[in-house]
Amino acid sequence: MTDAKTFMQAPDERGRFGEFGGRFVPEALMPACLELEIAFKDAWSDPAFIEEYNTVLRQFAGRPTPVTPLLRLSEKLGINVYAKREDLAHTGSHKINNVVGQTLLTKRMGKTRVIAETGAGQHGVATATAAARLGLECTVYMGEVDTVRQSLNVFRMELLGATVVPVTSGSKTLKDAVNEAMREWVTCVSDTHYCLGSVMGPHPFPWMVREMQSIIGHESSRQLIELGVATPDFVVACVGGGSNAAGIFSGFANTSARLIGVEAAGGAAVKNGSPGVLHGMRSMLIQSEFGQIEEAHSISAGLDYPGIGPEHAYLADAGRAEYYPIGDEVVLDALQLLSELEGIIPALETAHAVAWITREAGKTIPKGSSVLLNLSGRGDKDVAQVRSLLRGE
Amino acid sequence: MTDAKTFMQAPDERGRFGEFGGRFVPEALMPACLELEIAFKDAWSDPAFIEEYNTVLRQFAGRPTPVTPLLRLSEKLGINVYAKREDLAHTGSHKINNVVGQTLLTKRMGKTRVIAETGAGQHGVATATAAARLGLECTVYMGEVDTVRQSLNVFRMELLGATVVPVTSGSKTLKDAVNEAMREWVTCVSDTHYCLGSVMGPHPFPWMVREMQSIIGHESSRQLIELGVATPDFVVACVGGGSNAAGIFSGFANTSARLIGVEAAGGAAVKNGSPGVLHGMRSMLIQSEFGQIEEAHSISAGLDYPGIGPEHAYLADAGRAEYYPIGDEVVLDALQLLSELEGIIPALETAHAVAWITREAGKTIPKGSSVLLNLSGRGDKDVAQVRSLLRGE
Amino acid sequence: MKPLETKLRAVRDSGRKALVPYFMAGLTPDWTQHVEAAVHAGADAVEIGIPFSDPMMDGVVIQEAALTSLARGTNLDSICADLAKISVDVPLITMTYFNIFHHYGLERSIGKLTESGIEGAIVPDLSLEESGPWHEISNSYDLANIFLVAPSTNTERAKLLAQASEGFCYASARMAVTGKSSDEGDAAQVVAGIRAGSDIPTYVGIGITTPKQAKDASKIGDGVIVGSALVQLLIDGAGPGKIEEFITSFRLAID
Amino acid sequence: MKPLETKLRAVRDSGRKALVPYFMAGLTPDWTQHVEAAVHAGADAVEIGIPFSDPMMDGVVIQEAALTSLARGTNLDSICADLAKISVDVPLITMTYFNIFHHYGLERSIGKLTESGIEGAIVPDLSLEESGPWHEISNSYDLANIFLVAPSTNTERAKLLAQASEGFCYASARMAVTGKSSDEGDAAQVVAGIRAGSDIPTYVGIGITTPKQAKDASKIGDGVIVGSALVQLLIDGAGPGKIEEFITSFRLAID
Ligand SMILES: Cc1ncc(COP(=O)(O)O)c(C=O)c1O
Ligand SMILES: Cc1ncc(COP(=O)(O)O)c(C=O)c1O
Repeated sequence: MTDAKTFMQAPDERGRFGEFGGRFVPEALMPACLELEIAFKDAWSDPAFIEEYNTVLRQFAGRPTPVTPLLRLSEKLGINVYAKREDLAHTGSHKINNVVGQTLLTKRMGKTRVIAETGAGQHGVATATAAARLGLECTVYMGEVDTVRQSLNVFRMELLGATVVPVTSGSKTLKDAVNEAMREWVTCVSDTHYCLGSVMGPHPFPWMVREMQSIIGHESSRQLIELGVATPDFVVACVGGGSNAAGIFSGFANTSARLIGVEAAGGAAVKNGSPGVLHGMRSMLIQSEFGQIEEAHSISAGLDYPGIGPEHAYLADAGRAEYYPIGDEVVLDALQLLSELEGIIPALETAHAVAWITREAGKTIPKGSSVLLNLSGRGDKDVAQVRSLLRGE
Repeated sequence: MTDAKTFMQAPDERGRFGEFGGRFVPEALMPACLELEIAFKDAWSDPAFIEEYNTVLRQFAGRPTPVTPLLRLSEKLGINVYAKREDLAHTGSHKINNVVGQTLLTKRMGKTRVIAETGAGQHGVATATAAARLGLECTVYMGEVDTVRQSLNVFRMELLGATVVPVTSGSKTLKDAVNEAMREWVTCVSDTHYCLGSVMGPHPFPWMVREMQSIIGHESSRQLIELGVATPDFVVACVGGGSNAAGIFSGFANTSARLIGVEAAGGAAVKNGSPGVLHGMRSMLIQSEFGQIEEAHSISAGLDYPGIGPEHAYLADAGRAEYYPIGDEVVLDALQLLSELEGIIPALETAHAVAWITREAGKTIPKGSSVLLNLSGRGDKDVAQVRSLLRGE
Repeated sequence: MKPLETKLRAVRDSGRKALVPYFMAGLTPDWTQHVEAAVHAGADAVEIGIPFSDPMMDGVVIQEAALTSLARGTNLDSICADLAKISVDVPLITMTYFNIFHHYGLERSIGKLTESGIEGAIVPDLSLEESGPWHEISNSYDLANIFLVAPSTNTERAKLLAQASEGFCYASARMAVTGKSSDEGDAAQVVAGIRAGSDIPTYVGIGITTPKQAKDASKIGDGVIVGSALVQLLIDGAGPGKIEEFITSFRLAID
Repeated sequence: MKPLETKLRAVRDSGRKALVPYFMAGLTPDWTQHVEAAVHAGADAVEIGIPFSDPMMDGVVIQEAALTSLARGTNLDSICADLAKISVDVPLITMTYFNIFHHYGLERSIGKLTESGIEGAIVPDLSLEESGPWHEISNSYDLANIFLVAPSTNTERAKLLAQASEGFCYASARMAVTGKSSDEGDAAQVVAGIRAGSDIPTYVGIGITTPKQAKDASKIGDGVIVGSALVQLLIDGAGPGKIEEFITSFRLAID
């Protein structure tokens, strides 16, 4: 930290984190964003709401998730790695934290329906899950390409009572699913909440989703102390939109820990992007010379996003967090390493963070350092793909 | 309960629960069974071992798993259903509890390798997982038919560093995988522990596995009290070999709760079986007029077993627990119901217990009763099969 | 008052309902001739869409047009070069998403647009709250800024948007993105909201695809905006003749 | 002393190494003739396998034989009926898994077996600890019980098993199930363990598939048991001639 600023507070009244964030949406959605901001602020300061949110996370979603000392990996790398086990949360990733909060908020706002975008299906399944629990109607927008690649997740959402709508515009993937969800939200905003899946979109989403994921960081910080680690030297998370990273960083933003976000090399918005406006926010984006948004490319669908949440853009700008790209080629090795040494098959997204730690141990990460890894999700969803890749199919 | 007997204590010195249990194995394995019995008794009364076991369950396997009040299902059925969420344990079912214990015991015995049988792959994946964590070598025997049906689980085990051996004898399914694991154990018993996956096999396995699963019952009983339920009226679990049932029953064996085990109709050893000897134990088995073991048939691979753990045979005999069959035809409905109402896609095995509760609510289960369901596993492993079945493929 | 508003007030003062067709810049090599044809047939102003990869406020028709234009290699520079070729006596207004200008640079964009004859801008994802810097620069270039007011906008907010709008205020007839629609819409309520805040000309758009719908809308507002129906025609290969015919049918309906 | 043991001690006392081949009952319709052929060629006793669906102690060859026999519809009744047809002057010993008898009824099984000329029983999954009830009944029928001793059995336990065995004690040459093997085995150690407990005849089996292996084993124990190699021959369709030839080769090797 270069100065005594405190990080990861609420954004300013326009929803800005430094120069990033804000609210760039069609007027039709402005009232909903304003309403949501008020509703969120109100709920988030209501002990009864917080109590219900925490109860559902505990009783339904399986929180707290443990922190696992990764003993064999640590020995191999000469550093001390601890994994925050979001893979053990209901539906298999951190995504459930956010949707539990947003669906409770939906009910509190008197809305009866949620819509969501999804890439590979993790956020869609999580949203369908939380919606089912509350009896909310649920429609999920998913790029047509992804509905084919991840047809089992489509079926999973349907089992949970959701309707999945294939999006045929643009590149037919996540970015277009967001566009389409926004377009649809315009038509049904009176009874429908848009349950956005990461720390992106217009204010108050980046802030709200970060707050709803901050439980990861708060739990971890307490759990590490129990394990004898007052402050870890590094906190490492993969970054698609950046919600799992924001969640875990929250617990350590104002400590001496170095915060590391790992992006897919084919979607490295901090390293290869520039400031721009997309999906309601000003942030770092991968874009062409004339401001057309480029498609991201990654082995992992969850990191296949050309932008990054605005607060991350700010943390990068302020020098508080560092963001590094990891290429597809080392991700499979990392997934195999963690599986074999620790008995945990991570999601491909998470494997990016593992790959960075593995590569940088003894380099950026000095020997003997303590490293907290956010194990954002389990790899079950990815095993078929990993098998094809390893077999060169 | 008909008298003041206490249930679910240790078996007698021959490993018998009433007339069931014992140790029917080739002499080559007797020393290993005797050694295991001594090692287990020793470990299980060693506070340091128990502490390590509990620590690994907490830090690695995600215990305690929560108890979730199933509000919407309860409302629909007119009873109060609570689910013990073993689906949230690492690797997706209760199987991890047992393998964590047995792999720690393996190390304590100075052995460096484990073997295991598996049907659909749940116990195999769990064993490979726990073995990876400790750096134990692991070989899993799996019926050839199952290796084809569940090829992704084969790959999962391989990712975890295990070797999967397809078993081509007999019906090429679970029963034969157990036979083959026993045969192989004969050849390598000096350095290898056979990590059996349920409350079956020769003494001390049924007792040891029940003890290692009893954490389910003990947690549940405490958690129900926190939820205001002193003693549930019913405790319901599906039964393949019977480990998840034994685990949850342990917490309530000496209370007024009715204990219900739900078997697959095509493998209903209590209802349709007779006493017999298989896989090292005397228990209830489905067998022909001349004592040939019949193949079980179930929509769910994990219940596809022609026997039942000996302690269950005893509990049935003593009238302490009741065992009912559920046919394939209502299992899919139950799976869909729980998914839609509660946002939890259960394993097909678990769906048998849900189906029984759904069918008996207002009948065997009086309106207003409190029912504890052991939600033994998640359905992710089953969605492809469920999709095929629902689409009539 | 910016030149655009002076001109559009004049149209209204003349008792004429304004007809504003939308074209996607660069959709075809001869797109500028389509603009001219429309003006020839009676358009009072023309909206020029600049294609963006992620048009959040647009339905399938305009999405497709944007991708087609981009695939032809268009960009802000090439479009401005094309604009210079258009010779019409009605104002040109651009419509696109904020990132195009944000990335090109605000002052550089506004300079380039106004230099190319653009008098107004509709940037649907540039909310009132975020429009400060853009507004400031456009003031020094006399570029008018047009805001949309939606059925979801409350009266207080509608007033603010009406007052911030220059040239005209865009009344969104329904909660929808651009494209076909068959419902009645909420134009009357939206226009009333705008008029409670300002006497600026108020044009109704979003989902107006038939002369009948245009006629109804023109009774509510001071003009109508026709987008997707026209763009669909162009996608289907319409030439200047067909465009004149299309515009004429709308012209007749609202006159 | 049960009749089986008297007979087998007499074989040993005559200075002859015992040769005990194993047949799967019911493998072929003419299986009883195979038994007779083996005796003709010099077998001193015959093991009669009763097929079981889940033969935990058997390798692939005997597994296959069991399934083939079962597929032919054999059962304890039909096998006992077949046994009555066998006319040989050496003892017959049955080998199968406990569930066959448990299900049929212990007393009923033993009555039936002895009535059909069976003098001894090997039940590999009936551990010493579980054998009480079976032993008790077999005593009143003069059926001898044969236990296996394995390389993993410690000396104390080997003594108990040797003492509990009747007829002969089965020394498992290696930690393996029935079938082929190429290693040396641990027969010497196992046999020594048995002899420390009892002077009962001790036969070596498990994995003896060649005359050479039989010769080596016969130097250690009082006899050898040959199973899978013979059963494989039968699966491959061998008739009485081939069987005599096979048995003769073993006979010559151990004499
Ligand atoms: C397991 C996992 N990790 C990470 C991500 C990336 O999202 P975020 O950056 O918002 O955490 C995803 C998205 O699907 C995911 O499934
Ligand atoms: C989820 C689940 N439940 C239940 C079972 C049945 O085993 P048991 O009866 O030992 O609990 C299995 C076995 O694979 C399982 O995967």
